[in-house]
Amino acid sequence: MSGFVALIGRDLRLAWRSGSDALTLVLFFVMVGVIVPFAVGPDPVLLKTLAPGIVWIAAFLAMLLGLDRLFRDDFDDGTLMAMQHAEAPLALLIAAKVIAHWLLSALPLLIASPVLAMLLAMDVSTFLRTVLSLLLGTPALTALGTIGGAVTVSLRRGGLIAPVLILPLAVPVLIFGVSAIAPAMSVNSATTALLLLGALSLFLLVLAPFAAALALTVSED
Amino acid sequence: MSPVHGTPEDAPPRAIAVAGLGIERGGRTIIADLNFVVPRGEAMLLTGPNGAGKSSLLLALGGFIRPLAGRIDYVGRDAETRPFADVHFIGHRPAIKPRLTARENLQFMAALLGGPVGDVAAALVTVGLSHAADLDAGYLSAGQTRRLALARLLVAPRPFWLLDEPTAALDDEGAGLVARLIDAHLADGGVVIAATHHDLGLAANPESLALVALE
Amino acid sequence: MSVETAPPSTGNWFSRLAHPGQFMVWSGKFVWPLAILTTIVFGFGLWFSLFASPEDYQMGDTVRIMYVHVPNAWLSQAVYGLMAVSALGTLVWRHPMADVSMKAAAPLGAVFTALALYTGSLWGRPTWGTFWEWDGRMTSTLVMLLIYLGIIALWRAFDDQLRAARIVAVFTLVGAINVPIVKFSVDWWGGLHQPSSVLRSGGVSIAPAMLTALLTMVVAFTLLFITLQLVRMRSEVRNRRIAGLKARAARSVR
Amino acid sequence: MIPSGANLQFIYGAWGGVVVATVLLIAWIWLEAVRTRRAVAALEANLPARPAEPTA
Repeated sequence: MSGFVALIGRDLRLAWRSGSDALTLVLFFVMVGVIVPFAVGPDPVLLKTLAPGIVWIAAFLAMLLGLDRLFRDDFDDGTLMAMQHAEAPLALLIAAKVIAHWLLSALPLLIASPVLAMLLAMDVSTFLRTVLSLLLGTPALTALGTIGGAVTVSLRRGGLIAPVLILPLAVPVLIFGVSAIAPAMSVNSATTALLLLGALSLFLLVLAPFAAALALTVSED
Repeated sequence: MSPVHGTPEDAPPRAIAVAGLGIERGGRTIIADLNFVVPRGEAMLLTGPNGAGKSSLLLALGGFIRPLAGRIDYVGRDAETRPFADVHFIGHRPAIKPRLTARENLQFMAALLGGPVGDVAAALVTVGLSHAADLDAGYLSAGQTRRLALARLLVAPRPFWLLDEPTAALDDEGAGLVARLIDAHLADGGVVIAATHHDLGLAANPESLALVALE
Repeated sequence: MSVETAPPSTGNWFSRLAHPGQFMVWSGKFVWPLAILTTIVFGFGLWFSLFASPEDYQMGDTVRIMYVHVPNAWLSQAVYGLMAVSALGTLVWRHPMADVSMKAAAPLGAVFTALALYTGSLWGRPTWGTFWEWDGRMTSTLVMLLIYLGIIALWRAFDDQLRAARIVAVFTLVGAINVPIVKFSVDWWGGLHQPSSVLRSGGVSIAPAMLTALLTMVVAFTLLFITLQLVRMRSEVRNRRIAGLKARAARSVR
Repeated sequence: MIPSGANLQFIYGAWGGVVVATVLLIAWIWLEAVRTRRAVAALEANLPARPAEPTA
């Protein structure tokens, strides 16, 4: 059990010391939001209707971008082998990695989302619903990202393949996430979307550690 | 976790036994029909040219590679420990994070590898890194990083040791440290299998298995 | 690599002057005088901009936001210019202090750019009705902020700050070439969609008293930047000394 | 005269924001200077026997 806590603590401390990973992720998230008006024009009314979709796509891509670094460092410096010989089962350690990854990628995005909301002229109620749906949806993205990261860790050029691999699996998260906010949806279908999103997250959070553990043990050194 | 310090007389049998072991790497069979037993309190040195399969054998013993054929048995492994939670595998990569201090690295390893809470400070003193305990590990030299990796053996006592060239990047004084660590572990009834290019200078002369590069 | 304190014997006075050890000696003498000078000029600046200058005939007192917006907008460009020159210093003239000044300036540039955005959005708020308007100049300031933050992230991504210096210098120069292009295209894009807003056409008629207030504030903020840059550079030199000392501590006899 | 008129809150908002940000910036840089000065002093104080090679 102590390995579980130690792993989360270590990852948070490492991220705090360098700080560049979290900053890069937030910058990417904001930049995706910033470039959309360049493409579709700055008309606030248009931006307002697109805003939930833009925020979700930005969070979606930013989370997938960050997943390659999940196991890459531990694989390269041999910590992964020590983790396979740890006292706690590998799946439990990976659950710790999922939590640490969520704290280091989804949380910074949530904190940065007001910036995007302002840029895209979102009104407060839509913004609050967006934050809620992001809160429920990002765990699913983290879980899928963990599986993607584990599957591609031993690939020399794994960096690009992982997001492409995981994106199709994450489509339901995007669908439920955006429909939970979209103004066009009636109230109860929006809440259903939100509930489904939560269910999806819970399911994937349980599946990911075991799937990723299997992927790591099978990917022979 | 069976205590390592079982008294010799009634000590439970403990050994690493390999029978008919075959390993293939990159499509090539590099080890075929290998048999040996390393009983409690004994060490075995794997020698042979590069590519003879020393590292691959250790990886197979550590459960990282699935052997082509044959069996690897850890005799004396008690039921409730997880399969490899009683094995220390120290390979070429030290598992050290440059941005953590030496102490933080070791504390993480102690928590990860579990077992009775080994004293991190004492381990740092034994491997001669106490003066650098609060420096980022990135400042350590290759030799010092290797010592930090070896310190893991002290903070989480485990009966079976698999060491891949433990004296790499170490000076004579460092090699002496490795010999002392292994001697102490053997005296405690541990089992050590180490791949090495030169004599480790152990007290009891260990068995040695020369792996020959196949075809 | 620890910082030698003995200056190189050869080389013109400029390279001797800029040697880290020598830099620490002469820069120490400048910090407090500069700080006092900055405070004095700010005193005048505040007096002029808040009290001794008239309202704008159109916007009334809202124009006073200009006195904090323009200096920050000017610094957001000027600091990047300094970073570009420092980048040249690092890559071309191998000036020992160039990458120190480049690294020290990045966060300052980011803060001034962010303040330019903040004050700009508040200044535009009465006319636009929202805090953010995709107006050409404001958007290019936003892109500028993203470039600054990107450079800061790049600095922090490296373990070895000395190797980082040359790589960040290359990116800073590439950035310097592209910033005018970005500004032109964003302004052009802004103009495409927008009736010219007050900010853009500079509809503010500058009365003489306003001009003195504005110039004083610009000078005050610039002095503030120079003082902070000097202090940050000194801290950066010390950071390198710390890294050297730690490396020696690790290697020293047990 | 003290600024007045319709958009008072934006004037104070802008100026207030700038003042607060500048004060925070100065404080952060000041703390950074103090921290590094102390660290250098501490490291130089307990620097063990000077190793043979020059401090090049």
